[in-house]
Amino acid sequence: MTRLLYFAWVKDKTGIAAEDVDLPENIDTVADVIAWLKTRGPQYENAFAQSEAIRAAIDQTHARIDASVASAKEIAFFPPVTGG
Amino acid sequence: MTRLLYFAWVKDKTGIAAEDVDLPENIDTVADVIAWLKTRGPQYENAFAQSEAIRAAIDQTHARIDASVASAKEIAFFPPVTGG
Amino acid sequence: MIRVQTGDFDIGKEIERLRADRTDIGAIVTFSGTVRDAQRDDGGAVTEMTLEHYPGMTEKELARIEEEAHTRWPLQASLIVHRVGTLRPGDNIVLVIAASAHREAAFEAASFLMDYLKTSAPNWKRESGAEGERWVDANEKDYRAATRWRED
Amino acid sequence: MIRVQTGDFDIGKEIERLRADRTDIGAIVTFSGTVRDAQRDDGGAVTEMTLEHYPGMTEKELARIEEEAHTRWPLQASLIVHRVGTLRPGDNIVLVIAASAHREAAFEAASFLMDYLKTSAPNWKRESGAEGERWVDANEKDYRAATRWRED
Repeated sequence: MTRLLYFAWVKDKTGIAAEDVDLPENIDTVADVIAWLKTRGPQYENAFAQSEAIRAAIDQTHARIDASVASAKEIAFFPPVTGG
Repeated sequence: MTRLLYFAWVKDKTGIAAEDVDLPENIDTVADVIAWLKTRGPQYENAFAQSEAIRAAIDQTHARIDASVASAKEIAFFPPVTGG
Repeated sequence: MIRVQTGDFDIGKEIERLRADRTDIGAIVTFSGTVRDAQRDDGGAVTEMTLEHYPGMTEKELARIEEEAHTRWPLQASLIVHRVGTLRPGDNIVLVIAASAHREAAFEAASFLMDYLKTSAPNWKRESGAEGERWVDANEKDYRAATRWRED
Repeated sequence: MIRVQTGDFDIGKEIERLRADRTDIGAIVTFSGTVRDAQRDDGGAVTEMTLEHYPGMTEKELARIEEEAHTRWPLQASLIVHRVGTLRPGDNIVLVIAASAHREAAFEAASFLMDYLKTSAPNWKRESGAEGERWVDANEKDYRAATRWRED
Protein backbone atom coordinates (compact mmCIF):
# COMPACT_ATOMS: atom_id res chain seq x y z
CA MET A 1 0.00 0.00 0.00
CA THR A 2 1.24 3.41 -0.96
CA ARG A 3 -0.33 6.68 0.14
CA LEU A 4 -0.75 9.22 -2.67
CA LEU A 5 -1.26 12.91 -1.85
CA TYR A 6 -2.33 15.76 -4.14
CA PHE A 7 -1.98 19.48 -3.46
CA ALA A 8 -3.14 22.82 -4.91
CA TRP A 9 -4.50 22.58 -8.47
CA VAL A 10 -3.38 18.96 -8.79
CA LYS A 11 -5.81 18.19 -5.95
CA ASP A 12 -8.53 20.33 -7.56
CA LYS A 13 -8.20 18.32 -10.75
CA THR A 14 -7.96 14.82 -9.26
CA GLY A 15 -10.84 15.78 -6.99
CA ILE A 16 -9.23 14.08 -3.98
CA ALA A 17 -6.56 15.05 -1.46
CA ALA A 18 -5.27 11.59 -0.66
CA GLU A 19 -5.77 7.92 -1.45
CA ASP A 20 -4.15 4.59 -0.63
CA VAL A 21 -3.28 2.47 -3.65
CA ASP A 22 -1.52 -0.75 -4.55
CA LEU A 23 0.97 0.24 -7.22
CA PRO A 24 1.28 -2.25 -10.10
CA GLU A 25 4.45 -4.38 -10.01
CA ASN A 26 6.08 -2.88 -13.09
CA ILE A 27 6.32 0.62 -11.54
CA ASP A 28 9.82 1.83 -10.71
CA THR A 29 9.91 5.63 -10.83
CA VAL A 30 7.84 8.75 -10.16
CA ALA A 31 7.31 9.00 -13.93
CA ASP A 32 5.89 5.46 -13.95
CA VAL A 33 3.43 6.39 -11.18
CA ILE A 34 2.27 9.43 -13.18
CA ALA A 35 1.86 7.33 -16.35
CA TRP A 36 -0.17 4.79 -14.41
CA LEU A 37 -2.34 7.45 -12.73
CA LYS A 38 -3.24 8.87 -16.14
CA THR A 39 -4.84 5.51 -17.05
CA ARG A 40 -7.16 5.69 -14.04
CA GLY A 41 -9.71 8.15 -15.44
CA PRO A 42 -10.24 11.52 -17.11
CA GLN A 43 -9.71 13.54 -13.90
CA TYR A 44 -6.22 12.01 -13.50
CA GLU A 45 -5.52 12.43 -17.20
CA ASN A 46 -6.43 16.10 -16.83
CA ALA A 47 -4.44 16.61 -13.60
CA PHE A 48 -1.26 15.12 -15.07
CA ALA A 49 -1.73 16.33 -18.66
CA GLN A 50 1.21 18.72 -18.37
CA SER A 51 3.56 16.50 -16.44
CA GLU A 52 6.42 19.03 -16.71
CA ALA A 53 4.35 21.30 -14.41
CA ILE A 54 4.13 18.60 -11.73
CA ARG A 55 6.54 18.25 -8.83
CA ALA A 56 6.76 15.20 -6.59
CA ALA A 57 7.93 14.26 -3.13
CA ILE A 58 8.69 10.77 -1.83
CA ASP A 59 8.18 10.36 1.90
CA GLN A 60 8.17 14.15 2.34
CA THR A 61 11.39 14.82 0.44
CA HIS A 62 11.51 16.46 -2.99
CA ALA A 63 12.04 13.81 -5.66
CA ARG A 64 12.92 13.92 -9.34
CA ILE A 65 10.77 12.35 -12.00
CA ASP A 66 13.26 9.49 -12.37
CA ALA A 67 13.54 8.78 -8.62
CA SER A 68 12.77 5.24 -7.50
CA VAL A 69 9.51 4.67 -5.63
CA ALA A 70 10.50 1.17 -4.58
CA SER A 71 10.36 1.79 -0.83
CA ALA A 72 8.02 4.79 -0.87
CA LYS A 73 5.27 4.90 1.74
CA GLU A 74 3.95 8.30 0.69
CA ILE A 75 4.17 9.97 -2.72
CA ALA A 76 2.91 13.53 -3.17
CA PHE A 77 2.16 15.42 -6.39
CA PHE A 78 1.88 19.22 -6.57
CA PRO A 79 2.66 22.32 -8.68
CA PRO A 80 5.90 24.27 -8.17
CA VAL A 81 5.72 25.81 -4.70
CA THR A 82 4.58 29.43 -4.25
CA GLY A 83 4.85 30.13 -0.51
CA GLY A 84 6.81 32.74 1.40
CA MET B 1 35.52 83.79 12.10
CA THR B 2 35.50 80.04 11.48
CA ARG B 3 34.29 77.44 13.95
CA LEU B 4 36.60 74.45 14.32
CA LEU B 5 35.30 71.20 15.80
CA TYR B 6 37.25 68.14 16.98
CA PHE B 7 35.85 64.68 17.64
CA ALA B 8 36.93 61.35 19.18
CA TRP B 9 40.71 61.00 19.66
CA VAL B 10 41.38 64.21 17.72
CA LYS B 11 39.45 66.02 20.45
CA ASP B 12 41.27 64.09 23.19
CA LYS B 13 44.59 65.24 21.72
CA THR B 14 43.73 68.89 21.04
CA GLY B 15 42.14 69.00 24.47
CA ILE B 16 39.16 71.00 23.20
CA ALA B 17 35.91 70.16 21.41
CA ALA B 18 35.43 73.46 19.59
CA GLU B 19 36.96 76.87 19.05
CA ASP B 20 36.36 79.97 16.95
CA VAL B 21 39.38 81.15 14.97
CA ASP B 22 40.35 83.70 12.38
CA LEU B 23 42.07 81.71 9.69
CA PRO B 24 45.17 83.43 8.20
CA GLU B 25 44.62 84.90 4.73
CA ASN B 26 46.88 82.50 2.86
CA ILE B 27 44.75 79.45 3.77
CA ASP B 28 42.84 77.84 0.88
CA THR B 29 42.27 74.16 1.64
CA VAL B 30 41.61 71.71 4.46
CA ALA B 31 45.29 70.69 4.20
CA ASP B 32 46.29 74.33 4.75
CA VAL B 33 44.15 74.50 7.89
CA ILE B 34 45.79 71.34 9.24
CA ALA B 35 49.29 72.72 8.48
CA TRP B 36 48.40 75.96 10.26
CA LEU B 37 46.88 74.15 13.27
CA LYS B 38 50.11 72.19 13.72
CA THR B 39 51.97 75.47 14.28
CA ARG B 40 49.66 76.38 17.17
CA GLY B 41 51.25 74.20 19.86
CA PRO B 42 52.34 70.66 20.78
CA GLN B 43 48.81 69.39 21.44
CA TYR B 44 47.79 70.31 17.84
CA GLU B 45 51.07 68.95 16.49
CA ASN B 46 50.30 65.66 18.25
CA ALA B 47 46.62 65.57 17.19
CA PHE B 48 47.49 66.09 13.51
CA ALA B 49 50.81 64.19 13.46
CA GLN B 50 49.35 61.45 11.25
CA SER B 51 47.31 63.59 8.92
CA GLU B 52 46.38 60.59 6.73
CA ALA B 53 44.34 59.31 9.71
CA ILE B 54 42.31 62.55 9.87
CA ARG B 55 39.00 63.10 8.12
CA ALA B 56 37.36 66.49 7.70
CA ALA B 57 33.93 67.97 7.10
CA ILE B 58 33.12 71.47 5.88
CA ASP B 59 29.77 72.81 7.05
CA GLN B 60 28.70 69.28 8.02
CA THR B 61 29.55 67.65 4.72
CA HIS B 62 32.49 65.26 4.25
CA ALA B 63 35.37 67.11 2.57
CA ARG B 64 38.60 66.01 0.95
CA ILE B 65 41.98 67.30 2.08
CA ASP B 66 42.20 69.52 -1.03
CA ALA B 67 38.69 70.99 -0.63
CA SER B 68 38.45 74.78 -0.45
CA VAL B 69 37.61 76.31 2.91
CA ALA B 70 36.97 79.73 1.37
CA SER B 71 33.33 80.01 2.46
CA ALA B 72 33.45 77.55 5.36
CA LYS B 73 31.65 78.52 8.55
CA GLU B 74 32.38 75.25 10.35
CA ILE B 75 35.27 72.84 9.80
CA ALA B 76 35.39 69.55 11.71
CA PHE B 77 38.30 67.13 12.16
CA PHE B 78 37.87 63.52 13.24
CA PRO B 79 39.12 59.95 12.76
CA PRO B 80 37.46 57.61 10.24
CA VAL B 81 33.95 56.93 11.51
CA THR B 82 33.16 53.78 13.51
CA GLY B 83 29.44 53.93 14.21
CA GLY B 84 26.64 51.53 13.35
CA MET C 1 13.93 27.07 15.13
CA ILE C 2 11.02 26.70 12.74
CA ARG C 3 7.28 27.02 13.14
CA VAL C 4 4.24 26.60 10.91
CA GLN C 5 1.14 28.29 12.29
CA THR C 6 -2.19 29.83 11.35
CA GLY C 7 -1.90 32.75 13.81
CA ASP C 8 0.09 35.96 13.41
CA PHE C 9 3.60 36.54 14.78
CA ASP C 10 5.09 39.50 16.64
CA ILE C 11 8.48 40.35 15.12
CA GLY C 12 9.68 42.35 18.13
CA LYS C 13 8.86 39.52 20.54
CA GLU C 14 10.47 36.92 18.29
CA ILE C 15 13.69 38.94 18.19
CA GLU C 16 13.63 39.33 21.97
CA ARG C 17 13.11 35.60 22.48
CA LEU C 18 15.95 34.80 20.11
CA ARG C 19 18.36 37.22 21.80
CA ALA C 20 17.31 36.31 25.33
CA ASP C 21 20.23 37.38 27.54
CA ARG C 22 22.91 36.82 24.92
CA THR C 23 25.64 39.41 24.47
CA ASP C 24 27.56 37.68 21.67
CA ILE C 25 25.13 38.66 18.90
CA GLY C 26 26.15 41.76 16.96
CA ALA C 27 23.80 41.71 13.98
CA ILE C 28 20.19 40.64 13.54
CA VAL C 29 18.46 40.66 10.15
CA THR C 30 14.76 40.00 9.86
CA PHE C 31 12.68 39.52 6.76
CA SER C 32 8.92 39.67 6.95
CA GLY C 33 6.70 39.02 3.98
CA THR C 34 3.21 40.46 3.87
CA VAL C 35 0.16 40.03 1.60
CA ARG C 36 -0.11 42.84 -0.96
CA ASP C 37 -3.47 43.92 -2.32
CA ALA C 38 -2.08 44.13 -5.85
CA GLN C 39 -0.33 40.78 -5.84
CA ARG C 40 -2.01 39.43 -8.99
CA ASP C 41 -0.13 39.53 -12.29
CA ASP C 42 -3.26 40.77 -14.07
CA GLY C 43 -3.43 43.79 -11.78
CA GLY C 44 -6.66 42.65 -10.16
CA ALA C 45 -6.98 43.44 -6.48
CA VAL C 46 -6.52 40.61 -4.01
CA THR C 47 -9.09 40.53 -1.23
CA GLU C 48 -8.02 37.26 0.38
CA MET C 49 -5.28 34.69 0.12
CA THR C 50 -5.21 31.10 1.29
CA LEU C 51 -1.98 29.26 1.94
CA GLU C 52 -2.24 25.52 1.49
CA HIS C 53 0.67 23.42 2.65
CA TYR C 54 1.87 19.84 3.00
CA PRO C 55 1.78 19.20 6.75
CA GLY C 56 4.88 17.36 7.92
CA MET C 57 6.89 18.07 4.79
CA THR C 58 6.73 21.85 5.31
CA GLU C 59 8.31 21.44 8.74
CA LYS C 60 10.92 19.05 7.36
CA GLU C 61 11.87 21.39 4.51
CA LEU C 62 12.09 24.47 6.74
CA ALA C 63 14.28 22.58 9.22
CA ARG C 64 16.51 21.35 6.40
CA ILE C 65 16.91 24.87 4.97
CA GLU C 66 17.67 26.31 8.39
CA GLU C 67 20.27 23.62 9.02
CA GLU C 68 21.92 24.36 5.70
CA ALA C 69 22.13 28.08 6.54
CA HIS C 70 23.94 27.18 9.77
CA THR C 71 26.49 25.10 7.90
CA ARG C 72 27.15 27.99 5.49
CA TRP C 73 27.29 30.96 7.87
CA PRO C 74 28.40 31.39 11.49
CA LEU C 75 24.90 32.00 12.86
CA GLN C 76 24.20 32.23 16.54
CA ALA C 77 20.46 31.91 16.18
CA SER C 78 17.79 31.75 13.53
CA LEU C 79 14.05 31.44 13.15
CA ILE C 80 11.62 30.66 10.35
CA VAL C 81 7.88 31.14 10.89
CA HIS C 82 5.49 30.39 8.04
CA ARG C 83 1.79 31.07 8.30
CA VAL C 84 -0.83 28.91 6.59
CA GLY C 85 -4.57 29.33 6.19
CA THR C 86 -6.52 32.39 5.13
CA LEU C 87 -4.81 35.79 5.07
CA ARG C 88 -5.77 39.30 3.97
CA PRO C 89 -3.81 42.20 2.43
CA GLY C 90 -1.47 43.67 5.04
CA ASP C 91 -1.23 40.36 6.95
CA ASN C 92 2.12 38.76 7.68
CA ILE C 93 2.90 35.55 5.76
CA VAL C 94 6.45 34.65 6.66
CA LEU C 95 9.21 35.68 9.06
CA VAL C 96 12.89 34.86 8.84
CA ILE C 97 15.47 35.97 11.41
CA ALA C 98 19.23 35.44 11.23
CA ALA C 99 21.57 36.50 14.04
CA SER C 100 25.33 36.56 13.84
CA ALA C 101 28.36 38.36 15.25
CA HIS C 102 28.70 40.33 12.00
CA ARG C 103 26.22 41.85 9.61
CA GLU C 104 27.40 40.24 6.37
CA ALA C 105 26.58 36.73 7.60
CA ALA C 106 23.22 37.84 8.99
CA PHE C 107 22.20 39.56 5.73
CA GLU C 108 23.33 36.70 3.51
CA ALA C 109 21.78 33.98 5.65
CA ALA C 110 18.40 35.75 5.84
CA SER C 111 18.41 36.26 2.09
CA PHE C 112 19.41 32.62 1.50
CA LEU C 113 16.67 31.36 3.84
CA MET C 114 14.05 33.33 1.92
CA ASP C 115 15.29 32.23 -1.51
CA TYR C 116 15.30 28.57 -0.49
CA LEU C 117 12.01 28.75 1.34
CA LYS C 118 10.38 30.31 -1.73
CA THR C 119 11.45 27.43 -3.95
CA SER C 120 11.36 24.40 -1.67
CA ALA C 121 8.83 24.77 1.15
CA PRO C 122 5.66 22.94 0.01
CA ASN C 123 3.27 25.89 0.24
CA TRP C 124 0.82 27.10 -2.38
CA LYS C 125 -0.98 30.42 -2.54
CA ARG C 126 -4.56 30.72 -3.74
CA GLU C 127 -5.74 34.27 -4.34
CA SER C 128 -9.31 35.54 -4.22
CA GLY C 129 -10.39 38.81 -5.79
CA ALA C 130 -13.17 40.40 -7.82
CA GLU C 131 -12.04 38.25 -10.77
CA GLY C 132 -12.54 35.04 -8.80
CA GLU C 133 -10.08 32.57 -7.30
CA ARG C 134 -6.90 31.16 -8.68
CA TRP C 135 -3.70 29.41 -7.73
CA VAL C 136 -0.69 31.71 -7.93
CA ASP C 137 1.81 30.72 -10.62
CA ALA C 138 5.37 30.00 -9.57
CA ASN C 139 7.68 32.93 -10.17
CA GLU C 140 10.62 32.19 -12.46
CA LYS C 141 12.53 34.97 -10.70
CA ASP C 142 12.37 33.06 -7.41
CA TYR C 143 13.99 30.04 -9.02
CA ARG C 144 16.74 32.18 -10.54
CA ALA C 145 17.32 33.81 -7.13
CA ALA C 146 17.78 30.41 -5.50
CA THR C 147 20.42 29.30 -8.02
CA ARG C 148 22.86 32.00 -6.91
CA TRP C 149 23.54 30.07 -3.69
CA ARG C 150 24.53 26.89 -5.53
CA GLU C 151 27.90 25.52 -4.56
CA ASP C 152 29.61 23.68 -7.38
CA MET D 1 12.77 58.80 8.21
CA ILE D 2 15.85 59.14 10.38
CA ARG D 3 16.38 59.58 14.09
CA VAL D 4 19.35 60.02 16.41
CA GLN D 5 18.54 59.28 20.03
CA THR D 6 20.00 58.18 23.35
CA GLY D 7 17.06 55.92 24.26
CA ASP D 8 16.35 52.40 23.04
CA PHE D 9 14.04 51.53 20.12
CA ASP D 10 11.36 48.86 19.77
CA ILE D 11 11.79 47.07 16.43
CA GLY D 12 8.27 45.65 16.39
CA LYS D 13 6.70 49.05 17.04
CA GLU D 14 8.89 50.74 14.42
CA ILE D 15 7.79 48.19 11.81
CA GLU D 16 4.14 48.68 12.75
CA ARG D 17 4.46 52.48 12.50
CA LEU D 18 6.13 52.18 9.11
CA ARG D 19 3.47 49.82 7.75
CA ALA D 20 0.55 51.67 9.30
CA ASP D 21 -2.49 50.66 7.23
CA ARG D 22 -0.60 50.12 4.01
CA THR D 23 -1.33 47.05 1.91
CA ASP D 24 1.16 47.70 -0.89
CA ILE D 25 4.24 46.57 1.06
CA GLY D 26 5.29 42.99 0.38
CA ALA D 27 8.72 42.77 1.97
CA ILE D 28 10.26 44.34 5.06
CA VAL D 29 13.91 43.84 5.98
CA THR D 30 15.26 45.07 9.29
CA PHE D 31 18.83 45.21 10.49
CA SER D 32 19.57 45.77 14.14
CA GLY D 33 23.08 46.11 15.45
CA THR D 34 23.83 45.34 19.09
CA VAL D 35 26.83 45.78 21.37
CA ARG D 36 28.82 42.57 21.72
CA ASP D 37 30.78 41.80 24.87
CA ALA D 38 33.74 40.55 22.84
CA GLN D 39 33.88 43.46 20.42
CA ARG D 40 37.54 44.30 21.02
CA ASP D 41 40.17 43.10 18.57
CA ASP D 42 42.44 42.06 21.44
CA GLY D 43 39.78 39.71 22.78
CA GLY D 44 39.26 41.75 25.92
CA ALA D 45 35.71 41.93 27.20
CA VAL D 46 33.76 45.12 26.64
CA THR D 47 31.81 46.30 29.67
CA GLU D 48 30.60 49.60 28.25
CA MET D 49 30.61 51.51 24.99
CA THR D 50 30.11 55.20 24.36
CA LEU D 51 28.99 56.53 21.01
CA GLU D 52 30.15 60.05 20.32
CA HIS D 53 28.65 61.81 17.32
CA TYR D 54 28.67 65.12 15.44
CA PRO D 55 25.25 66.62 16.16
CA GLY D 56 23.68 68.07 13.06
CA MET D 57 26.00 66.32 10.64
CA THR D 58 24.89 62.85 11.76
CA GLU D 59 21.29 63.73 10.91
CA LYS D 60 22.36 65.24 7.59
CA GLU D 61 24.39 62.19 6.60
CA LEU D 62 21.68 59.72 7.58
CA ALA D 63 19.09 61.69 5.60
CA ARG D 64 21.42 61.82 2.60
CA ILE D 65 22.05 58.05 2.73
CA GLU D 66 18.35 57.32 3.05
CA GLU D 67 17.56 59.57 0.09
CA GLU D 68 20.17 57.81 -2.01
CA ALA D 69 18.65 54.41 -1.17
CA HIS D 70 15.28 55.68 -2.39
CA THR D 71 16.79 56.79 -5.71
CA ARG D 72 18.38 53.35 -6.18
CA TRP D 73 15.55 51.02 -5.13
CA PRO D 74 11.74 51.23 -5.30
CA LEU D 75 11.24 51.59 -1.56
CA GLN D 76 7.87 52.34 -0.06
CA ALA D 77 9.23 53.24 3.35
CA SER D 78 12.48 53.25 5.29
CA LEU D 79 13.85 54.14 8.70
CA ILE D 80 17.27 54.68 10.22
CA VAL D 81 17.62 55.02 14.00
CA HIS D 82 21.07 55.53 15.49
CA ARG D 83 21.66 55.57 19.22
CA VAL D 84 24.34 57.73 20.82
CA GLY D 85 25.62 57.90 24.38
CA THR D 86 26.58 55.09 26.72
CA LEU D 87 25.58 51.51 25.88
CA ARG D 88 26.25 48.08 27.35
CA PRO D 89 26.68 44.60 25.83
CA GLY D 90 23.33 43.38 24.51
CA ASP D 91 22.04 46.94 23.93
CA ASN D 92 20.78 48.04 20.53
CA ILE D 93 22.99 50.53 18.64
CA VAL D 94 21.38 50.95 15.26
CA LEU D 95 18.21 50.02 13.39
CA VAL D 96 17.62 50.09 9.67
CA ILE D 97 14.32 49.16 8.01
CA ALA D 98 13.63 48.95 4.28
CA ALA D 99 10.17 48.17 2.91
CA SER D 100 9.38 47.39 -0.72
CA ALA D 101 6.94 45.45 -2.85
CA HIS D 102 9.58 42.77 -3.43
CA ARG D 103 12.21 41.20 -1.23
CA GLU D 104 15.27 41.77 -3.42
CA ALA D 105 14.95 45.57 -3.18
CA ALA D 106 14.31 45.43 0.56
CA PHE D 107 17.35 43.21 1.24
CA GLU D 108 19.68 45.25 -0.98
CA ALA D 109 18.53 48.62 0.33
CA ALA D 110 18.90 47.57 3.99
CA SER D 111 22.38 46.23 3.29
CA PHE D 112 23.33 49.40 1.39
CA LEU D 113 22.03 51.63 4.20
CA MET D 114 24.19 49.79 6.73
CA ASP D 115 27.31 49.82 4.56
CA TYR D 116 26.99 53.54 3.94
CA LEU D 117 26.07 54.39 7.49
CA LYS D 118 29.13 52.48 8.74
CA THR D 119 31.47 54.54 6.57
CA SER D 120 29.88 57.98 6.48
CA ALA D 121 27.77 58.71 9.57
CA PRO D 122 30.00 60.77 11.91
CA ASN D 123 29.87 58.46 14.90
CA TRP D 124 32.77 57.12 16.94
CA LYS D 125 32.78 54.22 19.36
CA ARG D 126 34.78 54.29 22.58
CA GLU D 127 35.03 50.97 24.39
CA SER D 128 35.60 50.41 28.10
CA GLY D 129 36.78 47.12 29.54
CA ALA D 130 39.11 45.63 32.10
CA GLU D 131 42.02 46.81 29.92
CA GLY D 132 40.86 50.43 30.08
CA GLU D 133 39.25 52.70 27.50
CA ARG D 134 40.00 53.15 23.84
CA TRP D 135 38.58 54.48 20.63
CA VAL D 136 37.59 51.71 18.24
CA ASP D 137 39.68 51.59 15.07
CA ALA D 138 37.91 51.89 11.73
CA ASN D 139 37.35 48.52 10.10
CA GLU D 140 38.92 48.17 6.64
CA LYS D 141 36.25 45.56 5.84
CA ASP D 142 33.51 48.17 6.26
CA TYR D 143 35.16 50.40 3.69
CA ARG D 144 35.52 47.52 1.26
CA ALA D 145 31.85 46.63 1.80
CA ALA D 146 30.79 50.18 0.93
CA THR D 147 32.70 50.18 -2.36
CA ARG D 148 30.52 47.42 -3.83
CA TRP D 149 27.65 49.90 -4.20
CA ARG D 150 29.69 52.35 -6.27
CA GLU D 151 28.17 53.27 -9.58
CA ASP D 152 30.72 54.10 -12.23
